[in-house]
Amino acid sequence: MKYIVAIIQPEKLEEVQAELFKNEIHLMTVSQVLGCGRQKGITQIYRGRKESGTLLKKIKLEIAVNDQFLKPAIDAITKAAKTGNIGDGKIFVLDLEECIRLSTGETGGPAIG
Amino acid sequence: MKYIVAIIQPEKLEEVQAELFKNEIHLMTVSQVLGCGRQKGITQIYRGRKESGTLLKKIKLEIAVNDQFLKPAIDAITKAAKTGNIGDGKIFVLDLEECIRLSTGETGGPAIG
Amino acid sequence: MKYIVAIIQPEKLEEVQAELFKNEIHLMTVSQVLGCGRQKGITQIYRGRKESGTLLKKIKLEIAVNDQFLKPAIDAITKAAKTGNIGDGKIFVLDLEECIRLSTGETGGPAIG
Amino acid sequence: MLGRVLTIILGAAFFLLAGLGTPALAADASTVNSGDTSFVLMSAALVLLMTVALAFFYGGLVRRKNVLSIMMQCLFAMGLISIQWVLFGYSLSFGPDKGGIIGGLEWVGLRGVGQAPNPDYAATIPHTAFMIFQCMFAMITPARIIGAFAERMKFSAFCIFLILWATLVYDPVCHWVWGVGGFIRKMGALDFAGGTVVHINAGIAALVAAVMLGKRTGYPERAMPPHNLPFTLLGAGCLWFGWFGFNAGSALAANGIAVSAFVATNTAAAAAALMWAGIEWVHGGKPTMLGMATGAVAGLVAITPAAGFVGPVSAILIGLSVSMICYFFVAFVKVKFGYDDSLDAFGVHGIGGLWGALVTGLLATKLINPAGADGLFFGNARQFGIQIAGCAITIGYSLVMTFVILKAVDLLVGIRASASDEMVGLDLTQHNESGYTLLD
Amino acid sequence: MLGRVLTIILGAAFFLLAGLGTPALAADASTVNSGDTSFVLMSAALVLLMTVALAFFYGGLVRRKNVLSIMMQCLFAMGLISIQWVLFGYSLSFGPDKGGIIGGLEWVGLRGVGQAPNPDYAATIPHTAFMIFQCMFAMITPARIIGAFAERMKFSAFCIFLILWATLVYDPVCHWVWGVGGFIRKMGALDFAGGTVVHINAGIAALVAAVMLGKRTGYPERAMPPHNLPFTLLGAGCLWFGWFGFNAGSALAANGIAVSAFVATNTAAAAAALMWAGIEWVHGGKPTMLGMATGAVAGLVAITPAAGFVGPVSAILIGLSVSMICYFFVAFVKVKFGYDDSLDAFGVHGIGGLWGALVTGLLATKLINPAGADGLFFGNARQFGIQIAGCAITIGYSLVMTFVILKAVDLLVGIRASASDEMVGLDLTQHNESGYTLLD
Amino acid sequence: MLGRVLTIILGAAFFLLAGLGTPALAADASTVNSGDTSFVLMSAALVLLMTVALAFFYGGLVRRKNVLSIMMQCLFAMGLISIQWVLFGYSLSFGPDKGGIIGGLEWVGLRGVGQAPNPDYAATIPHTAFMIFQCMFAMITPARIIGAFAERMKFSAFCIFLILWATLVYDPVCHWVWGVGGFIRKMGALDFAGGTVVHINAGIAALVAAVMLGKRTGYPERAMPPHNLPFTLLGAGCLWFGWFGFNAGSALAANGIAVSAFVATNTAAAAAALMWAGIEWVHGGKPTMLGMATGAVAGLVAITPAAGFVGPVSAILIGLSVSMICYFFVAFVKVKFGYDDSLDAFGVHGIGGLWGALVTGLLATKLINPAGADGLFFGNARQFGIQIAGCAITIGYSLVMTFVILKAVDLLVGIRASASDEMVGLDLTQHNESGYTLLD
Ligand SMILES: Nc1ncnc2c1ncn2[C@@H]1O[C@H](COP(=O)(O)OP(=O)(O)O)[C@@H](O)[C@H]1O
Ligand SMILES: Nc1ncnc2c1ncn2[C@@H]1O[C@H](COP(=O)(O)OP(=O)(O)O)[C@@H](O)[C@H]1O
Ligand SMILES: Nc1ncnc2c1ncn2[C@@H]1O[C@H](COP(=O)(O)OP(=O)(O)O)[C@@H](O)[C@H]1O
Repeated sequence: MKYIVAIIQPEKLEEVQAELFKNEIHLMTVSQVLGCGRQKGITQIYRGRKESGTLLKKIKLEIAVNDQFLKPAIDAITKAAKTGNIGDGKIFVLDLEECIRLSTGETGGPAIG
Repeated sequence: MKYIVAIIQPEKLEEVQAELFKNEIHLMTVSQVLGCGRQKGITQIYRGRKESGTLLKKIKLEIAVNDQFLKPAIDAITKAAKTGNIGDGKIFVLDLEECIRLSTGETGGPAIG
Repeated sequence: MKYIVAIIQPEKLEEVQAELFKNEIHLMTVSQVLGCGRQKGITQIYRGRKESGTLLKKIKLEIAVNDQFLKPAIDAITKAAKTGNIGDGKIFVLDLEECIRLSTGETGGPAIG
Repeated sequence: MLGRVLTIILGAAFFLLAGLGTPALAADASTVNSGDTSFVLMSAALVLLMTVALAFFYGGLVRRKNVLSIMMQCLFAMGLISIQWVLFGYSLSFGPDKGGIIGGLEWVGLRGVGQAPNPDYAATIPHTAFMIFQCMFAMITPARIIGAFAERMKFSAFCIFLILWATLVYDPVCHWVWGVGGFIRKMGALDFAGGTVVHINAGIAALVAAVMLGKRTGYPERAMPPHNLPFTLLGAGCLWFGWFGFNAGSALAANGIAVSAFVATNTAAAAAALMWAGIEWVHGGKPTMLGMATGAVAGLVAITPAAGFVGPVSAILIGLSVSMICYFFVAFVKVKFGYDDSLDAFGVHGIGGLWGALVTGLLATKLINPAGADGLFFGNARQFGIQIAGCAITIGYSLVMTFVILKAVDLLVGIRASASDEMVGLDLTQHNESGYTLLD
Repeated sequence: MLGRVLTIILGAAFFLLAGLGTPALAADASTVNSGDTSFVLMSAALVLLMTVALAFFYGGLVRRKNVLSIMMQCLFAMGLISIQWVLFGYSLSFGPDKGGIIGGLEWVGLRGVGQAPNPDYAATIPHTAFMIFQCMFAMITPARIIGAFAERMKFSAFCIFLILWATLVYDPVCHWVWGVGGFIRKMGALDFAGGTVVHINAGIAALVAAVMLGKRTGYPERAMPPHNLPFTLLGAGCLWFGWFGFNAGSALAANGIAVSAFVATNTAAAAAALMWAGIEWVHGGKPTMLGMATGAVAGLVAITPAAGFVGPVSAILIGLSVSMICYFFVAFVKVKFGYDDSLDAFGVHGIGGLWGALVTGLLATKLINPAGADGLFFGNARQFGIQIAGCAITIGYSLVMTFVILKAVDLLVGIRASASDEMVGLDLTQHNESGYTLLD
Repeated sequence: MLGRVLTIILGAAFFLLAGLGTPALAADASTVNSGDTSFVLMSAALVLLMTVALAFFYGGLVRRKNVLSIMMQCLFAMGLISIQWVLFGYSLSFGPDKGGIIGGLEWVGLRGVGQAPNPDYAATIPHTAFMIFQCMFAMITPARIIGAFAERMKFSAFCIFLILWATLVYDPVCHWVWGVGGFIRKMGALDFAGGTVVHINAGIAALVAAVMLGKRTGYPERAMPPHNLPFTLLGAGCLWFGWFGFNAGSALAANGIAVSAFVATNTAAAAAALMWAGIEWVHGGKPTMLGMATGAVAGLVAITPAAGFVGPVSAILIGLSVSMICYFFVAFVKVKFGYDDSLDAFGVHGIGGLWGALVTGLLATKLINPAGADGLFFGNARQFGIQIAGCAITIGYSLVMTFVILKAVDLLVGIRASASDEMVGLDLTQHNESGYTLLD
């Protein structure tokens, strides 16, 4: 089992979700984060005072998958989120040791999907 | 050492915390996330335009524990968060390699609690 | 490759970032979280009704690094975020299996930086 | 579907046009005073703003997931009561008296309510100006009740409750106290701007509703802190602002009484706000913004029946005392009895209004308003008795009728939202929308 | 740099001072009525508040990243038009007539516009009071258009568009309809408070702008829910409040007509709000807060031209009907034709204003306002024809001129923000600031 | 505990009632003008709203964790000063003159201040109307200072500072400039609506406070962006709206001077808003919403002393120039000298007010207001000298007294919140509440 963390552009959320759904990946957790990356932040000015920002709004997806869904998931995210420009985002893959579904008590692979 | 990520219903936060405290687990990090799961989102309508939502508010807990606390933590969360209905949430367990307490510089097991 | 999760005081974000930049660590993901720790929350009172809070605002940094950057990263965060008081925060290190840069399709070490 | 509705409505409208649409001729301008008319119209506008302000005062106090449901209920009251008032509410309240109990239907659809003044109510402004000023009162009164059943009432039930309560409770009580021939008015009860009619009336209804609907799931164990206190301040600030229209406007002319009511209003609000903060400082440890805002509203409520009858020093006294009483109800009595008056509609409006009505019987003086009466402290014990009687009658009637109406509505459609709707929040489940975006 | 600017401005100012700064002597107080003056000044203040309210009504509807751009545009309109009006806008609109088409430049810089009343426009208040009341109308009219091109227009383009549109579209149309000698006024068209001048005019400009700018990226596939609906209610509530100044104030005196307009305004808003909620309940499943707020605004728009000419029952009819029509445009016509009138400036203001202007020709009656005219339903079919003609002329002119102006601005600086600016949001890219902090 | 407090308060209240509570008899109605009274009461209501507006103008600019502390301070000023004014502040400010320095205690508790006009101040409205209008000024003046010590002052220290400053600084200066017999008034200084009394006075106090409290931790290295700019616009918009009451209301009658002040107010605000945006466009790259809002407020500040004495073209000049000056102070002088005037209370209110008071000595003209005086540009150099003298005296007095008061308060309870309280935020540490929920 793998735990995928993907950082994408906010505009791409709906497309990424749609693409994942097509690949039978329906479950995920979404949150708003701020990215500090190669894409530079935008300077803000308040009453003449400049504040150079380093952070830009991004969306973070967390998706736990069984191993056979890892590649489809990565492909789906890449397909939907990639524009080829700086700022598109990244995917991180971590190993997942255990997964428990609270409502049923199922564990492991069956609990993920 | 393990790194537990738990997704629960917002209403259950206080009960889960209380149950964890009972089991001597006092430290955790909490954040608000949006879950896309088996529980379906609610359609919103703005001036006649429907927008079918897939996301629902959830709470995410991150808890780093020493190995002997893994089971108590999982049991506590399950006990407090489980209603048996769809949407109750999930627990994910990842392996934690290192932990450092900034204020003292302690590392490993002692730094966790 | 390692996946660092650091919880710090909100006031320290800019200093931590600056220190990381000095150590050539430029990429990270930032989010706002609530910490339940040894530092106690503050009781709130609404129309005579007390609500004892257990949560305090914290900042969470997620930084994926190649192995040789792990120590510099930890040192940089510690240097900037440590005051020696309760509440300074913690660093968690997880193993990172794979990293993919969406814009180029690069994977592994080169995708991280 | 839409087409059918359209046809029905147009048909109905033309029927109405034929039946009712012969408005009075333009006024004999000589009797209309432009200063007074300007004052009353602007006051009416201010009172309208109060209902919007209430939406924010209450809206800021609920949880994020229910903010729109509060605002929607306020807005719906603005819409529905405006129409009810024009069609028949005004006639029931102020129309030609029927046995001291209710106004007749002679003024239905505002027939005969024209630009000429009606000296029974206000001799120097168009009758329609008096009518629309009163309309704003009819609108905000039921809106105050919303605070008691926040976060758990079905919207459909609210709509039915609203029209029934306005017609069966507000209109009669309004007639009794303010209508020419109304029996409480004839008793000689003083109610300058609505302590009985508005605050006690709504406050008691709030208590009944809170008890009948039951507690919110998780109350009182679970924390339910206000989601946006700046909104609550916005509401309180605009209420304070609008209350000048409510109280000073009730003089129905820009004269010395209006000024006196204006001064009393400001002074009582200020004293009550300070007192609430002071109590918190002594009792709870820290003075809070919400406390001061609550105190200010309590002061405004309490001064309402007294505004045109008391001087500034009495206003201070009223302000100081009402905060003590309301704080006691909100922080102790509510907890003790365990009802969930979610936003303290009873604790602040009901109790504050009751205290204001009683204290009017103590502190009113003809030195301020020769058309009023002296209270107990100015040598007229009888007035205090009259005030008690007026309050008691209103409390009894509002209590019984609100109970009956809510029971009926419950049988009809059910008053309480389902547990799962309550958990997800009323915004999404009752209105298919949400107050704020989460990922944007 | 700053020094140079300073010098130029001071120089220019003193030139102006010498050239224009000889204001009229203080008024002969005897003709000025204090009640009327009080009423018109307070009404002017209320109308100013409406532009702020609009900033919130619209601002709550856009995405978080564009909220300031909306607010900035409203604020900029307040600033620029206030100055334009004083310098030459008022003179073009209301100055001595030139062939029925435009006002002359005699009143440039308010020369000759003093504290004495101008009986052509308002006999009982200082001429300057009439001027500043009208200034607020000139300010809010172009602000309404903002809703059509929200979230994608370059700010520099907006600025140029604004001054050109105000001068080349608003001022002439205002003269035609309200200026002494204006040709639509001479035709006998009724427009109590600005249905043609304000709403149709701005609504058509909105449609043209929406079409010319093209859709927002991602529209209509991607969800773009309102980021802060409480702000939208705040806007709607303050619009309702301010609209009393807009409509009742247009009587220019605190008299029976003002009261009548006030009542009609409140009634129509209420009826329209209810109707919109009703349609949603029947058609969409649930009544929404946004729906009621939208309905209220539609009702206010539609009653504007009719306010001083109709009774309350007609006002109900106007309110009910306008919601049906606007809902139809917003939920069906817009979708069908696929233009991105982002915040429904055309669908609500344009269509609502058009319906209001037409319905005035049906329901106006001299029973309410002897200085007005009877409409079709009161036996005067001619009036309906006149109203149609007035609307048609305004639509045609606004359509053509808005097109020409936008084309010109597009050639000059480009009207549409770059795709990447649109993606990041106009707040950061056009104004270097953001509405809310993210980590605080 | 509560019981004891109650007893003490009731006891005190009855003592007061006996001692002071004999209000003047109802006015001889013949001298009261309803139009003027309506105007002044509504203006007073508008000025009250300004303090609420200020809470949002300032509140939006601070960090999320301190928003309530700002709002609480504004609300506390509303409460405390309302009571102080009625009890003795009004008497000190406007009561029978003692040597040109202070008003006597004859009017303590409003004894002798009744419904009859006091022709010394306003001949056509009840004396109490004048009193309550001035009360609103007394309330908002210290509230302006809050911007200077935002995010770091202890609340208890604020409370003590507030009452001392109001009594020892505001009341005397108010008497000097506006009280009959006040020595600056006798010098012939012009201050239409409070440039010296309100803005310079508060602005200088702000500077002193900013310097004495020291910088916020992390200033200026750390970014502290405004947490909610829409709130700031809401504040600015309502300030603009309310300022019509402030300035036009200062005519104390709905006459030509009031209209003139109204026009000047709107025009100056607009010109200043545009100018600020223009400077940013030229200097900083992009015009900002916050910049325009700040400019509008600066324009309103600067026109305040001049409002009833200048024509619209002068108003434009005042607006344009004040933005240049204030921008310079805010963006350069503050940075250069390094004091932390957190929300620019000195940079905008102090400097803007100073410029306004001086420019009144240049541009005032009897053509607008025969009861005023001509300024330097209208041939009367002496007036400019008088204005300088008035400003200098106010600056000196406010500077010294504010210093003394703050020193005293610091010795008493300490003025600065502890470092850890500042870090956690004043909302939680001073008031045990937080503005917004985090998990809801
Ligand atoms: N090493 C990293 N650790 C954590 N987050 C990262 C890392 N690299 C990138 N990110 C996240 O991904 C986002 C996109 O990265 P960026 O460098 O802007 O674009 P890209 O690499 O796709 O061209 C960043 O804003 C940040 O949130
Ligand atoms: N495979 C997954 N990866 C990431 N998050 C998940 C996954 N499965 C579930 N979740 C999270 O858990 C929440 C609850 O899941 P859901 O399917 O609604 O309920 P349950 O499985 O408890 O019946 C989801 O909203 C989502 O946030
Ligand atoms: N075991 C843990 N699991 C998850 N988060 C933790 C854990 N321990 C600490 N944290 C996070 O770190 C923050 C700081 O911890 P705290 O105990 O307050 O201070 P410190 O340990 O630095 O003295 C907490 O608020 C919490 O967010």
